[in-house]
Amino acid sequence: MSNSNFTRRGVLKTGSIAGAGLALPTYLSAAAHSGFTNAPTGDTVTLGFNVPQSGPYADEGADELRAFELAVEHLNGQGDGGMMSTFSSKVLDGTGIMGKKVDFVTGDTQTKSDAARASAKSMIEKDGAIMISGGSSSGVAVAVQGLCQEAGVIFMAGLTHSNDTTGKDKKANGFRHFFNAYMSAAALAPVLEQLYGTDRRAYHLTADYTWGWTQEESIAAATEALGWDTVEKVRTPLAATDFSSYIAPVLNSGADVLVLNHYGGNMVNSLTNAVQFGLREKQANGKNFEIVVPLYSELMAKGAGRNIAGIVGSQNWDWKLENEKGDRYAGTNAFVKSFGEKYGFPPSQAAQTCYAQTLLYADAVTRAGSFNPCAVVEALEGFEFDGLGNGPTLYRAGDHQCFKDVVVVRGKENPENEFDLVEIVEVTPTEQVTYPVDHPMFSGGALGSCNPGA
Amino acid sequence: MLGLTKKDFTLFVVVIVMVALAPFLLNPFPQGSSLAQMFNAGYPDLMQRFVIFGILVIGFNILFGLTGYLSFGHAAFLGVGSYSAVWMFKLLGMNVIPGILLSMVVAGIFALAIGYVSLRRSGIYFSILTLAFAQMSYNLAYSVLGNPSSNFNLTNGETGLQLLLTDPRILGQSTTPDGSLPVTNFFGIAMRDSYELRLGDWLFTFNAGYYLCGIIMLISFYISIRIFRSPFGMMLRAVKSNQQRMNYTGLNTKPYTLAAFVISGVYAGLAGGLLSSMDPLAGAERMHWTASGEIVIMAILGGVGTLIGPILGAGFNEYFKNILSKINDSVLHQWLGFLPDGIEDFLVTIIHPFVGKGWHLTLGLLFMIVIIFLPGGLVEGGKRLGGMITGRTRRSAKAEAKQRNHPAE
Amino acid sequence: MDQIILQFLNGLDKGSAYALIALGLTLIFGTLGVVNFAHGALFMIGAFCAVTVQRILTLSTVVEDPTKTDFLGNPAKISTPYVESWFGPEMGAALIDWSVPLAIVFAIPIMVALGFIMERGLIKHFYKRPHADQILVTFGLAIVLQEVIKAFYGANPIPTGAPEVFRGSFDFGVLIGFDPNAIIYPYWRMVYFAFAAVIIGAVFAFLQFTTFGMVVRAGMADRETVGLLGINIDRRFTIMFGIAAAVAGLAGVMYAPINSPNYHMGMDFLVLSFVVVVVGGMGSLPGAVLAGFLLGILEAFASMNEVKAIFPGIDQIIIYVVAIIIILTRPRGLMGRKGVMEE
Amino acid sequence: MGILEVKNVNKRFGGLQALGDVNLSIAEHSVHAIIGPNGAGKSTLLNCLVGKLMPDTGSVLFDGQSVLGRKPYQINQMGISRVFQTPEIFGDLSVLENMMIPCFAKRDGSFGLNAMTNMLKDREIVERAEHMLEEMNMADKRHMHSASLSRGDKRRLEIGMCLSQEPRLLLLDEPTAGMARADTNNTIDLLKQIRDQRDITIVIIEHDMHVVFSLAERITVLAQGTPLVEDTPDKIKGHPKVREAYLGETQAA
Repeated sequence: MSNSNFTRRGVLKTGSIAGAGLALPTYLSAAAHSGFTNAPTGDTVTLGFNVPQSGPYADEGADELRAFELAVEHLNGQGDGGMMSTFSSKVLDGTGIMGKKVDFVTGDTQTKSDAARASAKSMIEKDGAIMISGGSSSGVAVAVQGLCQEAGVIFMAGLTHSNDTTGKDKKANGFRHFFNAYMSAAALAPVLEQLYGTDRRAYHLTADYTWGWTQEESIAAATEALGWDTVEKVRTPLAATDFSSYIAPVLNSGADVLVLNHYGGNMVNSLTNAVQFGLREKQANGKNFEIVVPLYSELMAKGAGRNIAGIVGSQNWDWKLENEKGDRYAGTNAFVKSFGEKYGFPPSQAAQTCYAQTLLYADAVTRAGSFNPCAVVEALEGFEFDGLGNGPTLYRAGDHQCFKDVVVVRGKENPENEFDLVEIVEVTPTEQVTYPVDHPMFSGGALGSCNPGA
Repeated sequence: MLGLTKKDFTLFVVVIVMVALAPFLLNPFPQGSSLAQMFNAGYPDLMQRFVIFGILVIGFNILFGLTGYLSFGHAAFLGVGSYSAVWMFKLLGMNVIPGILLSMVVAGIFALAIGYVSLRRSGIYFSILTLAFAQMSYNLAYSVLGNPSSNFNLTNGETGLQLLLTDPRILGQSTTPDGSLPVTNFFGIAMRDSYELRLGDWLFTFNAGYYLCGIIMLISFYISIRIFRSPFGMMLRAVKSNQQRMNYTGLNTKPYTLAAFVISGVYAGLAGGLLSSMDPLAGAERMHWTASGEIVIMAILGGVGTLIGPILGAGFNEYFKNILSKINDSVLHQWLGFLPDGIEDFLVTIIHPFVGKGWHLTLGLLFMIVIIFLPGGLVEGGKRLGGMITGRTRRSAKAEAKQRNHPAE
Repeated sequence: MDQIILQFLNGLDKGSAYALIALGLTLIFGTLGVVNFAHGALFMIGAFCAVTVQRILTLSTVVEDPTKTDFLGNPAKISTPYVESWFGPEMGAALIDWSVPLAIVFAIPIMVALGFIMERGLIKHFYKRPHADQILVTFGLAIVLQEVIKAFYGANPIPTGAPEVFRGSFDFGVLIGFDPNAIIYPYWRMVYFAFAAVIIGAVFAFLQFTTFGMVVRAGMADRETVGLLGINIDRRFTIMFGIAAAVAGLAGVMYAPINSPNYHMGMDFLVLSFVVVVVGGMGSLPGAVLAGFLLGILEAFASMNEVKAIFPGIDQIIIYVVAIIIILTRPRGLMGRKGVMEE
Repeated sequence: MGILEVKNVNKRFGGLQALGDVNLSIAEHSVHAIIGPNGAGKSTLLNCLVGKLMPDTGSVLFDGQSVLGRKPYQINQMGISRVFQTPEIFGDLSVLENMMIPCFAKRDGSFGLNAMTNMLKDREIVERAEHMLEEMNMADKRHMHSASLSRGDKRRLEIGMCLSQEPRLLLLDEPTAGMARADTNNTIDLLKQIRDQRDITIVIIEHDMHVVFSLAERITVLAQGTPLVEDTPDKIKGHPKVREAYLGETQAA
């Protein structure tokens, strides 16, 4: 671990100017650089990885950070190259990005919009980061995306699932690889129909904030399209830790499915409470009572322990994908191998999305031949690629959202080990989860034009 | 001078010089050096935070330091101020002045209402009342008042209130000609404009927004000195000292405490307005009780009831918060690279839990150390240090510390 | 009607947790005059005692199983808990199943010791310091404690199940003439309520009927006088701190199956429990218990759809609204004494 | 018509009749002492005069105006100052600041948002406070932290603070309680000096008969919440009922 690959971009930049002597006043804004914010001038380029390091999502953030470090290693030609070898675009050659060695800085979002923006700002202003990535909440993603748009750097979103990130809050400088609530709903609907039929009555418990609302809206719309009734939509406070008073009335409400639009600690607690109340063993309307958690991560499954068994949800990616569903999902095993060998356990979907985003950025820069955000945006818009573990994928130009297959999973009844908590039920193909750019759930915003800063 | 005593004036000048030269003082290491990466704090965002939180704590100190009323919900005013300013940028235009003014007015009205109710009780009952009001504001801002799909989206919930290309901005433009959001400015000077100065290996950044905040902070600081030295300030200290005697001396304590509460609320609103002016997004988290707690921490860290304490406390807290959280293992390896590999790895393992994701731990330990060993906060630490240098005995410094309720420098 | 009974039960359960934490806080405040912001952290550490006992019981021997492979293609590892190899699979599995109740035995000495260390090492230096300093130093301690836990156990919640026999729920409704499934209640929550009642009862009985308790009560009322009688009140107060820590810790141990423990659960409870203590009246033990149950029940009622339809978002703020109303109408909370913490 | 007229004041606490039909008339420029055994209602009566307690029935007129229903600070502004049993001063403030506060209260009223002037530049107030300190023989202690004063000095300071407001009525609640003999004598001298030099009415509640008889011009004896007798000190000394109810006990003890 003593390989210090750390040379600040400033060293050479300064060195070259130091000869000129003293005071060389310039406005940071204008053309002193190549016309865009933080243009790398030395032989390194700095990326900013802004992940939750404290607070409830710290473990997820740690996994994202591992993926980022791995991606940087691979870009710089160390390690086994991971998904670079399976990636359909072949311009990355392990010499950094366009010959510049990749450096990175890290920061803590604390899963708070304010703190995340402050952290991203310091990366941009102090460390000269030219791209910001990471995060594990939609509020943070939207806030940081807005900042990057204003500052003129690229934002490659990490884990953010709200429709708004590429919907009403989309930005020209921001890109999302992760899927969203609409896609979750569209992917889940056929599976739910197949598993639970078309005559169901759903009761929604929804975390009372932006992401919860968009997911509730998406799932309710998708299940109602199947013919399900929505009995009730109940909002629960974000700060709630004990959901008993929300869970208790469910069974007597006439519902036979409980949809938990909760994430993180909220989901772990509400699911635990629901199982405690014995909902899964009950009968309602002559059917088995079921619980659905539209989005959950490996870490949440771990937190919920055996309560997750049999619970259906959706994921952006799963580490078993290539083994079970064939080489349409090539790249998965390569990534799992290099991640697993370095850290000793398989990567989470958050790690995969962060790794892919870093590679996609590096690739776009290389293809564009410039670090200029506008060139990068152009290179990413409408980019079709494969081999990053999700199958053929499109970065749609209209909203900077990736379109790819969505994995529907179910908690395993008897997990063999602590990494093997979910099983893949189905992979819903891209076509079924694609929606028009102007879909009502995504309307209300505009990409605007790319901002190179300067 | 300026209506200040010589001692106060000297202090004020020192603070002016510090604020003016902060871009130099906070960047002691040459750019690109390994120490610079972490310890240099002279970049716009952090410098702005230093002075903005300085304002916030200066205001809090007028309430807590002088009257002894411990508000545990002061972050609510910061949040309210932030939202007000962003609304001004959305509706009116991007000049920061209307935003800042509105944030002060709205925070003042909030403080008047909350203070009027809360000041009916004292001690911990007062603290819990303010806490309750602030938590209510936070919870409502996060959920009910921030639903984008409702007609009454005041706060935009989790994401925070942000500028949109579709905002009216009746006195300005909704979008710039190239299709982006306009930036906050002070009569044409963009808040994010900076002037960079290179001196050899050193790079110094002079940011317009920082200097605006700095000037406002100096004005706030000046007003706070005047308040401390005024009859009003003395009355506030008298409230803290003996309310019974106040009442039987023909003085009505309620308007005094309420005035102090409103003044400190306006300060907090101003700080919120400035935060939004520097970065036009207002998140609900800045109203959370931990944010209020942080204000208390900064005040006590610096030295309650002292003039300079709030600035020191705010600086200390913000600095360590920002610096510690950004140190990761590769940075540590870089610092310790000169050591033999074994020792280097060992030291990195030791330090690792205290930096990066462990920054809370270090900050918690620092709080404890300061509170345990410096009951008067950093100001007392400075005095003891000064005492040691000038050869005064520690005892006299301690004796002085006992009187720390006096407004000291 | 069934909804009301149901939410009343929920409220009792929420209230048990609030009351237990508030009881410990009040013990510390009433005896030592210290506002202990680290009390939530003690609750959290209690919950992690349960986690730790579960971890210890599931410590395993690891052998490689060549017939299976793990995710990297290496031979899979089969782990067998030591307790299963020592006590046989059935007994071992039972021990693991009962790890939470077992943890009580371990938690008591650990929490008492932790309480002693905290009081002797830190808190006692703060008796004469302003309340704000006490709050700050204990708040710092709370951060340190939770970060230490985070460093060892991570930020993710750790599932800690109740014994098999207490899983699932009981149908109360049928018992009192409602439709099936109208009023269901999990067994473990009933256990928790009963446990809380026993602890609260034990603390009151201890203070009421033992000489030690009498001295402590006298000390709570008038510390100086009792000190003048030549009774070493300090040592007794140290012990009270240990007891308060144990109460918080036990509340945490038993809470672990209700919600998977995580490192910040103490902070989640901290503000609420302070509101409870103040609503109950600073320094009043019955007040703390009463307020704990009152707020728990009101919180449960506020989360009913019927109530939320009238007051949107009321469940977000009910605790604070009630706290404000009570503090304004009853200046010293429900049962507070005059002059305590009013300066 | 006295400066303070107490008419038919009754006050009950639960089942206890603390004050029963108290009638009292304090003549202007007199020193009037109220004495009585413990629990006689002296403090309750005093608290009714200054607005801390509200009598159940009856009236309290100061200079013809009712004080009932007014807050303590309003009553003080009418011209009534109170000295407490244990000196109530602003312990965190310096002696000079302590003295300045009543001067501000006298000049600026019960509230002034006088936040931008330097208090030490307010010549009028500072001079007045300094003058008062000199009168109290405390000028050399003006920069001391008032909490560190001796008990006797605290008492002097408190009295000085009250006097600096130029009250028309000064209420003293056991001003020498807990004092050493020397301090008590000093306080008596101080009060005598005030009585002789100032245009003021003094009401003193006192246990110490030495103090009462050295100062008072009239004495009211209170027992079980009711005035037993009111007269001049000489008459009181010889009054059989008083001896029986009160003084006898004291002498025996």
